[in-house]
Amino acid sequence: MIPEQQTVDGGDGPAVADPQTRKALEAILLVVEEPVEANTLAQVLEIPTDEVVATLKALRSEYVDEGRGFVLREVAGGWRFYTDPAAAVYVERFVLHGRSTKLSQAALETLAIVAYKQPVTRARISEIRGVDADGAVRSLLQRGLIEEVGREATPGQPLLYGTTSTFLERLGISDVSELPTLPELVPDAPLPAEPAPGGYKAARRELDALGIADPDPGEDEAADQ
Amino acid sequence: MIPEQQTVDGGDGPAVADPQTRKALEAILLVVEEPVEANTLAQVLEIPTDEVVATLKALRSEYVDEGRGFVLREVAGGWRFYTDPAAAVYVERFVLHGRSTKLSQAALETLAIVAYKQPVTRARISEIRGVDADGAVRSLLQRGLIEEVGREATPGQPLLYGTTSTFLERLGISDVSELPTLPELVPDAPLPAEPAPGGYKAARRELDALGIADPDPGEDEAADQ
Amino acid sequence: MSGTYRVAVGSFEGPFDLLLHLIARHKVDIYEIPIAQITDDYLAVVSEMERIDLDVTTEFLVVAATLIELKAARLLPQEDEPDIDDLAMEARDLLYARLLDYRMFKEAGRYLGAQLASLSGFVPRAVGLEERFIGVLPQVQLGVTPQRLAEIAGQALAAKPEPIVDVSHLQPVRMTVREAAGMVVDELERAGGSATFEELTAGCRHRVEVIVHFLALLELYKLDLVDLLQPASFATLRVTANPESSWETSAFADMEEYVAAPATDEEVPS
Repeated sequence: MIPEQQTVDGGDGPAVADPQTRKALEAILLVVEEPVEANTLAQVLEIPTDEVVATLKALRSEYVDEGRGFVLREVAGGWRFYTDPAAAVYVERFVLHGRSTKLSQAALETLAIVAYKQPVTRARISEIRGVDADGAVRSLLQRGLIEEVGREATPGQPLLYGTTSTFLERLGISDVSELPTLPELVPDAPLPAEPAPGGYKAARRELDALGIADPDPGEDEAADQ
Repeated sequence: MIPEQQTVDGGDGPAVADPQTRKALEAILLVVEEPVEANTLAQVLEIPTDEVVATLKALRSEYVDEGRGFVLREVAGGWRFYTDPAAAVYVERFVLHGRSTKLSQAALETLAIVAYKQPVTRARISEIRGVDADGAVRSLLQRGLIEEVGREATPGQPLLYGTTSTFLERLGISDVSELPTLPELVPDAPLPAEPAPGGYKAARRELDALGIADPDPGEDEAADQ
Repeated sequence: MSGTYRVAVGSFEGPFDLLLHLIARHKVDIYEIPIAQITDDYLAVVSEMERIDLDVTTEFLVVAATLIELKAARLLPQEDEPDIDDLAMEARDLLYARLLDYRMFKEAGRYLGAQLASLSGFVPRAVGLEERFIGVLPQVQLGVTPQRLAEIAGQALAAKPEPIVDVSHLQPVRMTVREAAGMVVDELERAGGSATFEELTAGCRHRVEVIVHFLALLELYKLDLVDLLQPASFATLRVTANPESSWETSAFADMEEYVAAPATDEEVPS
């Protein structure tokens, strides 16, 4: 069984797929999360859609012929990589391997933000958390605790996320309106006013006592004697 | 260019990779979101780790030989699919996260300090750089290159920062110990002559004793982590 | 001062970055900083920064102070003044030490940047599970009550935008000239109107504090609030409150707001 890599099967479109086109298509399809239309790919590669489709079809049969663990599929008008169903049993085993039934701290925090800020974008969640939230969002999506609820009407139209009915169920409430109000936020303490003359030493002593003005806590004893 | 599908190249490990193993590994690697250890894969597939590693290596060279748009890399202690850099110009169009936006000099210096001095406090970073490091630290946290790893056992309990596995992944290494040592990085550093007058050495020794100075530039930096 | 060339202001990551740049311009080894020239160049750049209202951080000024100290020590008659000499030497050594450290990490940062750039073409696949496997996942336990979830949300939303007040990074001594002036006035009043500089700075734990006190004295002198008396070079400096002056705080408001943060944790040499 020798794959006919050099010839495009299907017979429609150009006879030979350009190696650069193949490479570009495989690379793009590796990173996309949603199926991509052949049209879109054609625009990015600046080649005719025909050629894109022909190359994708060629790749599709190549993977089958070579017995790869992934397949290329055309769904919902777009193309995407999927795992080969023949390997599903291994993938399932892997997915279950060491998988905790508890949410990670990051996921829990992200869930709390989505619950109280929904609908909310991934970028906004990252901003609030101060760390990249992609992993946590993906994991919550997979657990069915949050879902896509639309797109924001801003450039790029980022996806908006909200909580699901599964989330309500697990939390034991029937509507998000039943979520407790957010605890009183601790306001940032205002900076102390500049002390008047006469009060400087006292202020310094206070700061010292708080350990704020101490340059190296490790030197405390030595410096204070 | 006919792929030698039936033979494992690379030559190390079992001579022929089991087609099922190949398929299973490719399928599993398609769903992972971080590098997976060969060990884990071996447990899931219930085969020896050797065999997993040999098959992965075979797949890795196969993809290269076939001019695929994806590559298999062993980084941060595990294996994962990546796009071939040759297709980067197209891939960038589909990857949102400003991965391509370069880190500022401030962020890079801060990253270097965290990488070589971890775990390290923000105050210590500021001290070495001579400027406030808050912005740089925030940006690195946001990009997932560094993370909080604990608190220093000193008054005020400042947060300690360290590098993440994402950092290792992006640098293509498996461990921070693989980073070149600091002295190796200093350009044409003729080992400096004894600094002229003054008690430079003595001062350094004093500082070292206080634990606030770096080891002498002539020493191996990575060693004291 | 630095008439021969101009340095692009604002393109420096910090005082050490600037210092390294200046040293490179003079084509000298890091160990042979021509203090006088470098100091002038450095001050020229820093003053330019101030003029274009860049956020000149305290460290720039601290390094400037150290450089001035070094330059001053060179210009002073080389008499038997071991104190001054030692002080200058120590300052110089600390400056070198910090420069060397900084240079190493700057290089390391450059290396990391190059590595990251050369590997940026490897984009990892990070696509979630296919629909079919999601059903396989075990039911996840939230493990929290609604109340606890609210608390977590509250914390997450409250902590930003400024991260938790991390006392650690406030640790450098921060003392403004105005503050120091206030302390000098306090001390003078307590001492009955006259005191030596040593007495005024007895409470200072860091050299930078002493420097700030000195700057404060100059400001007070300029405002005609104190008289300074020093019978000879290196003799004791006596500070006397001007009896005709009233201690109006408003006068202090005009003082320039230098904020001192010590470059290192060195203690005042006794």
